[in-house]
Amino acid sequence: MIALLLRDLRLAVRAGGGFGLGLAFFLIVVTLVPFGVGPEGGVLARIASGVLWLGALLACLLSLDRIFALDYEDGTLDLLVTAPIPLEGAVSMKAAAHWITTGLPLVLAAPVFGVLLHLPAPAYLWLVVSLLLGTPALSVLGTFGAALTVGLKRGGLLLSLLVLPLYVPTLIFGAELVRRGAAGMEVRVPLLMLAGITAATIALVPFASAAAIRVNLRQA
Amino acid sequence: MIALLLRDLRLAVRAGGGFGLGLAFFLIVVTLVPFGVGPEGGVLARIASGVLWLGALLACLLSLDRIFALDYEDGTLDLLVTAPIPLEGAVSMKAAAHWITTGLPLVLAAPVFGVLLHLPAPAYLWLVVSLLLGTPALSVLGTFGAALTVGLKRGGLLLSLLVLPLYVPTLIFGAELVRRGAAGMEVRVPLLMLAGITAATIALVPFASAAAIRVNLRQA
Amino acid sequence: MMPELGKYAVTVLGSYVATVALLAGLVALSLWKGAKVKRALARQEERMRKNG
Amino acid sequence: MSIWEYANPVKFMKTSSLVLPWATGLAAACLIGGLIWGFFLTPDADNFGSTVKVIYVHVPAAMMAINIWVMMLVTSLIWLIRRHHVSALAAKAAAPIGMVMTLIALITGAIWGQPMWGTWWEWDPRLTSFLILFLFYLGYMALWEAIDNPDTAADLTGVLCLVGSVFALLSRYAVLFWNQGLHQGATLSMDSAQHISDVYWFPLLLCIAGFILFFVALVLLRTRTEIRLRRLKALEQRERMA
Amino acid sequence: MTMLSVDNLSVTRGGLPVLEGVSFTLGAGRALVLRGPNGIGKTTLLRTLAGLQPALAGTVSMPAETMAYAGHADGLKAMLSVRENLRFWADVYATPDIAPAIEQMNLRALADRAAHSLSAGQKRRLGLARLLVTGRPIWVLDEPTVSLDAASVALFGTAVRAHLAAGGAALMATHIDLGIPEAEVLDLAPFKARPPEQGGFRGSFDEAFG
Amino acid sequence: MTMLSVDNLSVTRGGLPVLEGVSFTLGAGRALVLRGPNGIGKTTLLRTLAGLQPALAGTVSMPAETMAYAGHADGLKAMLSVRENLRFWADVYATPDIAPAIEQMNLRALADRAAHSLSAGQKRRLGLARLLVTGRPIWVLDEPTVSLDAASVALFGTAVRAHLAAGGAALMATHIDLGIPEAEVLDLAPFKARPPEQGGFRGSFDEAFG
Ligand code: HEM
Ligand SMILES: Nc1ncnc2c1ncn2[C@@H]1O[C@H](COP(=O)(O)OP(=O)(O)OP(=O)(O)O)[C@@H](O)[C@H]1O
Ligand SMILES: Nc1ncnc2c1ncn2[C@@H]1O[C@H](COP(=O)(O)OP(=O)(O)OP(=O)(O)O)[C@@H](O)[C@H]1O
Ligand SMILES: [Mg+2]
Ligand SMILES: [Mg+2]
Repeated sequence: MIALLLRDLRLAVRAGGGFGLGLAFFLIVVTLVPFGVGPEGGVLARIASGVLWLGALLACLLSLDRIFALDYEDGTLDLLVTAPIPLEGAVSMKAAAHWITTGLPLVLAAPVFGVLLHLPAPAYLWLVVSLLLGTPALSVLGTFGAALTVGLKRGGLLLSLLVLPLYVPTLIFGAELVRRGAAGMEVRVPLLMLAGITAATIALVPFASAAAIRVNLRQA
Repeated sequence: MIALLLRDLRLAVRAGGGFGLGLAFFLIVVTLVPFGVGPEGGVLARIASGVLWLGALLACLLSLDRIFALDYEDGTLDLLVTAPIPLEGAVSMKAAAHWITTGLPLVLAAPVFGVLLHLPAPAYLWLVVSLLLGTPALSVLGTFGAALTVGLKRGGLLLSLLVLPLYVPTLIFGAELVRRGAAGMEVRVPLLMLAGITAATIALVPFASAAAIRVNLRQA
Repeated sequence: MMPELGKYAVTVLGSYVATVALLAGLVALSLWKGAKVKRALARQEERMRKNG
Repeated sequence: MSIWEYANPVKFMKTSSLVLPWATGLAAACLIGGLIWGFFLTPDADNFGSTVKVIYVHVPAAMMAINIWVMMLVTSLIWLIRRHHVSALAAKAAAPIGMVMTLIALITGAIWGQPMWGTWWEWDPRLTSFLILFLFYLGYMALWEAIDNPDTAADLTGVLCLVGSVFALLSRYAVLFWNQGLHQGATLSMDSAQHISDVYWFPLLLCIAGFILFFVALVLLRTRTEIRLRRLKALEQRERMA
Repeated sequence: MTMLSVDNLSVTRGGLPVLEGVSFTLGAGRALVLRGPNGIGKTTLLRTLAGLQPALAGTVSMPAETMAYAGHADGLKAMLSVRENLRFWADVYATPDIAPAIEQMNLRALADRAAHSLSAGQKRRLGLARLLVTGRPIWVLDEPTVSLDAASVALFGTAVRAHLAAGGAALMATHIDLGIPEAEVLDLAPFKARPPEQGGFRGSFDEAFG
Repeated sequence: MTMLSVDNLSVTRGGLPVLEGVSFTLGAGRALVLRGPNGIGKTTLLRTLAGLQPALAGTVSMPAETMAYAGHADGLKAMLSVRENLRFWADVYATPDIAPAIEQMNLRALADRAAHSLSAGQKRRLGLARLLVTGRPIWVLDEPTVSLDAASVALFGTAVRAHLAAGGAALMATHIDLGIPEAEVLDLAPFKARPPEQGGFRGSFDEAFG
């Protein structure tokens, strides 16, 4: 199973989808926002935490759609299903590889992007904490969406459509955590909710993803 | 060449990437924004036109990456290059099909989404005008990025990295046009610039895209 | 010998340190990669000469 | 003998090995001389205080960031038109240097902005255009990395550089239109009315020369590496075919 | 000794029965070749045996974790080298060594090439080498020699014979000569599913309906 | 009458020469089969003739717009039906009618099925039907009969013979028997590119280097 994780990481690095790209995409989104909403520091500071969370979400999303599709198209998925590792484990490893290549770099780099958006000083810590707790759930939910759409060509947009609503709770509690933290308010509730959602997602969703893949292969 | 346009449209409708999806993605982005930035009407109204433009940009982006990749993988691109239609024309048709399935629905539906974000009343006309003038450029530039990355598996994020900086002028003039129009200011400059950029892009970029595809096929 | 930088010491020193660090890093990386490639090429040419 | 002879890798390797030590030495001399002069031997300015010393790294880096992109555009065109491998490889070798220069301009600018404008970052047109330039460098380098056939990569990055240059220029105008900024105007012009005082001017010139020579030396070194790498790939491939 | 036994199996594709009443057994050291015209259902049958889709009726019995499947697609990662591709599958199947597979499929010269730079036949050879590293006794192969030249077909024949000699078994669908004359042949044409009017199975929806 | 003439052609793959000095001519009504072991460069040669990649040296001459190419991949859209797939290519090549192609490749029963629900051989048959609708006189085919059963190979043979009889020409690479005994055969093995030391071409970068 570790072999699968390593292979996916290696593929990500080789195939022009490595660690740097998620970050670069994030940077671009952060750069584009002021072009859209205007350059005034005040407005930017108000929306900064939301923009950073949305950016993380989109960076996740853009790197998702091929997570199983490639393995499906070249026949690897058929072979993995018949291999002696549980499909649930394989799915979790895929999610882990995705998080390491996109989620983790975002967590580490988010404070730098915060500067560009005039994020208020006390918010930095909470930004990192919320992303660290929340992004694993994004990756796992993303693999679920990818598993559902694996048989479809051009699944990209449909995938977003399926996955984005699932991201709503994570997004709400994540952005709320940053906002409250920055304002010096009580953060226990969003913090616990965020951690809880992520833990439950990691524990349960891979079963759903594996089931979806099995169904998709049945008619291939 | 019209055959190509029709085929692409038909494929878009069949393969779960049709007219509705771009819109639905747009809708989700627009709904997620208040979750991210907080629900105050004042802030939302200020950033509304920017959010709508950014949403259009991202909806474009998400549907782009497979625009040539699918044809490349199943061998259609080889056959198209050897077919009796100029590749530049084929590329333009691809861009047109992309615009019809993503850009055009956004233009038509943008006012509705404007309501959700409390867009000020005088901005609606300008929003539609700016999207109508600007989105074709997004599609054409997108095909250029897709042509560059056609040989790569998982080109998605790299594609965004290449394409988004090219979107900057369109985004700036587009969002600025809406802002100025809404504020009752002079709109001639952004209007002309937007139209000029789009016209020049449509006229010239397909040649670069066709060249990129030929280069990519050379080593396939 | 150190010039008096006043309240802007951090600003000035920070810029110089950042610049020198970035440039030095780039040079080090270039030299390292250069040496590595040079060695690999020498090995390859040697091997090809031996094998014919 | 035509200038294109230097586009032959063998000739290039020979010539560059002769030029490299001189360029390195001169670059070190100018850079160290200029920075020491600027850092230790110039007075504070009225409006900037001691932060004026940042100018000796900030301005040369900013100038190089732009000029290196122009150089990449020229070498890419030479590759696309005349197909001299050295030209494409020089563009590849220059990109990381340009990216680092852009980064230096951004970082020193941000550090400078903190005391001067009271903020680390402002969406001023000059700064914003640099951020966009940085993105173009990133995209260009990422494309080189992603494609493994070297000639294909050279062709595609060449096309990207061409199209990118046009849009980088357009972005500059767009950004200027979008936001009037806080940044210094161009005071480097030869127009004496707005010429900065000679006390700063001469060490700055020396630093600029130093940065240019630094770039020349480093780009030669890196191009040599790229040529070797290209040859290594060709040899490996031939060995496999045999 | 029987390793795989299939009894009265019916398989469906896209909800419709395509083959019905297929029965055979496969013992250690035996090879069975499935033949039949295009579209008769060879691929469908093999996928059912591999557990990728459920059977409509009938039973398949074989010991757990004894089967290795190779379909029309090779399951190669274009960006990984030949060696890395094999290494990955060896890790998944926990086999220690990939060197014998590389030798047997004559891939030594290609071992460090990226899979995307292989010709069609070279890719196929790599796909077959993957089988060797699974270490599984029952091979289920769908058109294994497509794109192979005569020399490679012979190589494949040798590999299969070695596998059989070591007590393995092989089930293969093909249209062309595999170079394994000792294999038994099963023609699937007689098992073509009859329409329901003639007593055939009904499709999954038909059934629920009436 | 000569339709295609190839003179002293050298082709490269990944920057390295793979075949050199290939010459042949193909007249109206003639078929030529290219043979050679896996990886010798058949696909590369055909792609060069099709104009998908530049030649290293030598000349290819044929009238403009006379060639139809079919590679390893069929260029089918999975979501379109058989008829729609053919219709599209007919429109591209401005041929009026797809019915004869459907007949000739025995696709009538499948005409309204989506391409993704075809078996491997059925897909291939559709790929060959595409050739018929191009209306081009010179066919350049890479392993056309892969996955086909005996009946479909015969069908293909008939289609080629009809094409030749109508004054067309065909150039085909294959490892297996195409069922066209009257075709000439060109073995590519002797044209394998020599290393530079023995007077062969140098790769694109070597050349600049030395
Ligand atoms: C991230 C931020 C910044 C960037 C990207 C940037 C960029 C540049 C560029 C491109 C130049 C070269 C101008 C030319 O040669 O025409 C320049 C010059 C200069 N910058 Fe900045 N700058 C930044 C921040 C700052 C800040 C915060 C200050 C000080 C308050 C500053 C002060 C100057 C000065 C004094 C010059 C020389 C002006 C001249 O004579 O041309 N810069 N900067
Ligand atoms: N998704 C699908 N939906 C409906 N029918 C399908 C689907 N996929 C395949 N079929 C049909 O099922 C039948 C069996 O297909 P299968 O791929 O098993 O044939 P095969 O014997 O392997 O043929 P070949 O020799 O061409 O590979 C065929 O008639 C095919 O058209
Ligand atoms: N992208 C590439 N880079 C380097 N070498 C390649 C690349 N693609 C193919 N090759 C090599 O070029 C040679 C010619 O390949 P080609 O596909 O033309 O062979 P082929 O005769 O069609 O073989 P097959 O019968 O297996 O289809 C092979 O040795 C192959 O390994
Ligand atoms: Mg089959
Ligand atoms: Mg081939």
